[in-house]
Amino acid sequence: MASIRRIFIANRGEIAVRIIRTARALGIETVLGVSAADADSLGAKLATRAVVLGPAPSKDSYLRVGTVIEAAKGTGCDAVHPGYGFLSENRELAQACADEGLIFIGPSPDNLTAVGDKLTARSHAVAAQVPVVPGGTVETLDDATALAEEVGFPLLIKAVSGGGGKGMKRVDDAKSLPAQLDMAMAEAEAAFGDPRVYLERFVTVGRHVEVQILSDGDTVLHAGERDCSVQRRYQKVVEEAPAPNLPDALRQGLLDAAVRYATHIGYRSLGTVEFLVDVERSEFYFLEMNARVQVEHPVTEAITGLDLIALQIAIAEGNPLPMTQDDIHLSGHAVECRLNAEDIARDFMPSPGRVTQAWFPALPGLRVDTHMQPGAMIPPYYDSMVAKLITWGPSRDEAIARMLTALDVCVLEGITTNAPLHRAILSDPAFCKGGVDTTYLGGLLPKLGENA
Amino acid sequence: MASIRRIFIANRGEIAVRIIRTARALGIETVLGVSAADADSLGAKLATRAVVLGPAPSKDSYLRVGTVIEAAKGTGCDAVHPGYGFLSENRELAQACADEGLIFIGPSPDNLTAVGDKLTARSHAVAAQVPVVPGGTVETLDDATALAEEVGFPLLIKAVSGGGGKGMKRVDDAKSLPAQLDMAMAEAEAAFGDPRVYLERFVTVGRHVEVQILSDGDTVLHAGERDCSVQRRYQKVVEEAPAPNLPDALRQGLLDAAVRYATHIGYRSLGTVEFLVDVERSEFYFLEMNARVQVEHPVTEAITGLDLIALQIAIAEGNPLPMTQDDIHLSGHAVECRLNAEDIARDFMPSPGRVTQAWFPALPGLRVDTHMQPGAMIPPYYDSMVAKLITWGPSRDEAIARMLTALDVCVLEGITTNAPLHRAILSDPAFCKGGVDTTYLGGLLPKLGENA
Amino acid sequence: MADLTRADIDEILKLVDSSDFDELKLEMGDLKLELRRRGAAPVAPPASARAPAAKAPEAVAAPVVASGGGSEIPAPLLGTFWHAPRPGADPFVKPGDVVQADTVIGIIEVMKLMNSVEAGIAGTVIEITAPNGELVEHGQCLIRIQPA
Amino acid sequence: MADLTRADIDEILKLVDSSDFDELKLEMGDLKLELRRRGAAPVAPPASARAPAAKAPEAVAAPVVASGGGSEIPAPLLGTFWHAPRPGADPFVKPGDVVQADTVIGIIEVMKLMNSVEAGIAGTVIEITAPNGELVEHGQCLIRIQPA
Repeated sequence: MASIRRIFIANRGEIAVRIIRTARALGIETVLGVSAADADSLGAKLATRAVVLGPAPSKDSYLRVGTVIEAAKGTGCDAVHPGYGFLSENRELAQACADEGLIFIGPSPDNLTAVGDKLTARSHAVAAQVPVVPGGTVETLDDATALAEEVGFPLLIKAVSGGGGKGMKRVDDAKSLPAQLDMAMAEAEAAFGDPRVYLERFVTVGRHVEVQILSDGDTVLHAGERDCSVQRRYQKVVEEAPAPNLPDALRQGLLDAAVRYATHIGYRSLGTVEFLVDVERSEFYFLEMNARVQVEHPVTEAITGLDLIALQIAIAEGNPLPMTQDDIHLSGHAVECRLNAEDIARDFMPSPGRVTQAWFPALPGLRVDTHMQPGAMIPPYYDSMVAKLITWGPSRDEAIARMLTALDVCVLEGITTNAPLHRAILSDPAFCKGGVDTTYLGGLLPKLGENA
Repeated sequence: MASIRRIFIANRGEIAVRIIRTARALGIETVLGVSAADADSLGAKLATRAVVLGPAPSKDSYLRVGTVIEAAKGTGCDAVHPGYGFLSENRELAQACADEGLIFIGPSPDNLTAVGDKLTARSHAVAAQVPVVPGGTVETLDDATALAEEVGFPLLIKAVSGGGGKGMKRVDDAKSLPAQLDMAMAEAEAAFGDPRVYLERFVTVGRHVEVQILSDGDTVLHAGERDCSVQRRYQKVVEEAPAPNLPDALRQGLLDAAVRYATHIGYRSLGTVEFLVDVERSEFYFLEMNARVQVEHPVTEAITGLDLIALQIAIAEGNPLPMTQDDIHLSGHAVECRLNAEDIARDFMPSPGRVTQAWFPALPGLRVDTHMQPGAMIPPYYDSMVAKLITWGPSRDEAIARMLTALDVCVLEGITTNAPLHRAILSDPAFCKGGVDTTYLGGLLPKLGENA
Repeated sequence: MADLTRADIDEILKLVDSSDFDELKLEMGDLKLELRRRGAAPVAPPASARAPAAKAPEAVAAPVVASGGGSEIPAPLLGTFWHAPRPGADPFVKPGDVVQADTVIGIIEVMKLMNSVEAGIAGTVIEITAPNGELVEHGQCLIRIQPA
Repeated sequence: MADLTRADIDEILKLVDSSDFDELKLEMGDLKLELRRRGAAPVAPPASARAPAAKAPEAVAAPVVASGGGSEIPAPLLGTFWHAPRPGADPFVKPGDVVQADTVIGIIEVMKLMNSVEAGIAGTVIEITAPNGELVEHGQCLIRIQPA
């Protein structure tokens, strides 16, 4: 059991600020490693200390394992929090931390190996009796043609080393398979240095539902599920908890499967098991396990009252979980909107720039996680998320109504954001009914154009 | 029934921002009248429009009835919100609004007359069978000596036209009565242009408890009580709701008396009836009625879920209250700390200046009402309150624990604040036990010095 | 032509330092000088907010003026600005008029009270900036005068 | 025409340094002078944050330098800075040494990898700013050189 006194945060933006918030509450010091472009960011100002890792491009700063380790050691940190994205699921960082006597606030290198490669992760699912989408790896067109007959069309080609929707291709018929396969393998090679791909059935009416896992290595608990079906090009836009209109048996099946999976691989830390829910067949399939805190963790915090970052730190210190499954009570409903600096009227073009005003008042049930302040600069080098608005309500309708109020009341000026998209989604009868699938947003977008 | 479309806000600071928040949620435009010193304040930036009323001194800007009316009309407003302090209980403003066809978001001129003068207010209490502290007006030393014998020592001398503790004197024995009376009358004349004073019994162990009233003129409801006993020189420092450790019969007596008082004077709007609770005798006495929204209204909002400003606007529009007494449910406990720009180590000297950092993240149960942002200027002309931290918790202990966390996590740099005083109060066993009286803080302060 | 000497720049700096300005941009022929004071507001004011504080006439009359040319005569108080003593009458002043410091240039009405406004500076009226019969804020420019 | 001398600029610098201004831009004919006070960010950075971005050596070599004298040679990457090739050895450079642009002035170690750092500019070493064996950030000043 090691008590952490100073955390090196190897991340940026709102999650750096989020981690600092909990560290301050726990009395833990923070050192934030920033790129030169983020030297004046809110996180850099709030951290006990900030150090410049390198120039703006991520590959020269946020993605450098050696630099992060060197900076953490050189500033006297005893732990490293990787946030999400960047190096958060990088086995090399976790291993280097172990080698250098730093506590990695995340799972073990072995855990990362178990879930890092889609194929390995899938084989663990099969072993843990967690259902997977029919499919498999292919190396040649012949392989692919044979498997496609078994799986059926439409199907998806995914990069084995991919993630976050990158490198996915949908194939609707046998005719287009050869060309798409070629392209997918070439892209996978270019993007991940690994040409391996696999094919799987494309579930046409599917919901993205994921389960929050908490494990101290002995006890594996879940903190309910989240529905993240509102996606654009595989990027989540709106998330909520619990998943609305999910039959109880299906929900329980998901929760049990997630715990089974995490238990099977001996997982220890926060993590999320993602599923595709086949609404038509009332079935679900394992997608992947994310071995880090998720962007959308606040909706779970809102309905459970837990501080997931505090728990993640406590687990990393070697503490046993301070609760049992029965101590985790779900109450009410929470929705999260990802506010991005992008122009929905111009095909979601990113709109970096200088923020002139940022005002997120304390409305009832509203939580805002953001690194925005008047004068903040949104550099063009990183993702365009500038704030997460999270509303809680005793019912789903009230959580939605509060989000609509928050979108009207909050002010973020100087840049263009996707707030109009969130207004449209939260006012849309289909979304308000609850339980849309992952094709929903793609269908809503053309309608927005008509009304605009 | 008139629907308000544009409100003129005749105030500044956090309450201007608070009113803008609700106006934005209701889709109502706002025009903020500012002094030249506040032209760059957050409220001026957030309002639909801001107009400069006059130079920095309040008497040349915020306190000018004619200027406010002219500005409200000239900017096409249909209503005036006076906030608290300044002109909020000024009969002349309410009357001028009525004359000029502007809706005054507050009570009628007659209501203001009924409660504006301490003696009139007291006589209404007597008529409404609401207990008052033994005492009465005096004009000469002979009057005073005679009354003092009846009331007993210690006693208080108060200015008839005073308020907020200004011009109060405590007299402990007959010997010091003549000198104190002279001084009180001279000060009252100088401060309020009215030398009249009255004497009343000084209740040595008293708690300041007040009841929130909501009335549409027909239905008079209460929204529970607040305990504001933590005071320094008659200025509230920490407030909470409900009042802790108050016997049920006493609490019910207070609530009933407040409703009786408001009903008796035909009150219509938000208002607060203040009482002194004599703990030793289990009795309470009417102090005064405040015919405006109070600084500490958020603790009531936190335990009731009501938006008092929205209700105040709806009443002013002529709408009947949308609820009955049974619809107002009190849940949990809330505490408010007034963060002032003052240096407790230097006898609470105000410390105006430029704020370099202001960060109030969305902690669970925390609400912050503030006009602070990085770069905000705190001018030396007005009161020193820079933010109100309000925490809610399912229990009083949890509300207090959350406030202590908030004090650790939030950042307000560039100026000196009284945050250390709040930490000391909220960590003090006597306060945590609940039910301190108005002498409490005066007794705590010397101990702080010893520890420092 | 830009034959500014070191001494001139010296003088300008001192002048600006002792003034109320946060920013100075000076262009003279091919000479261009920009200065910004430390801690000048980082955030541009929203369109709704007007120019900040009032400038006292004597300060405004200084040779360094932000823009436009001439001195701005600010409203001494908020109210309705009237160009003429009563509807239909001739305006107090019009562009081209020569005024003295005590010449009345308009009236500001507050709650039926008429407050006459004097020029505060001698010179020639360049422009009547604030419209007739409309609200002017405290400190808002009423007219512009080319100092004599 | 703009016959401002270096001495004049020196003088102006001192003047501005002692004033309240953060930024100065001066253009006179083909002369162009821009100055920004270090850390002129809208909100004062906390004590923990270092001076922002790196300055490329060629920019640093410009005659106008905010303070201190000489050009600051910034760390090209984060790591542990070593004055000498190994413990006990003579340092690569010491104050008074004359260096060329390609003279090695120190080593930055990152995870056992030794990266040699070159001066980037010819001149005389004024000061070794970063201590031996301690962490330097990207962009942090390592040594100062008076350009030749």
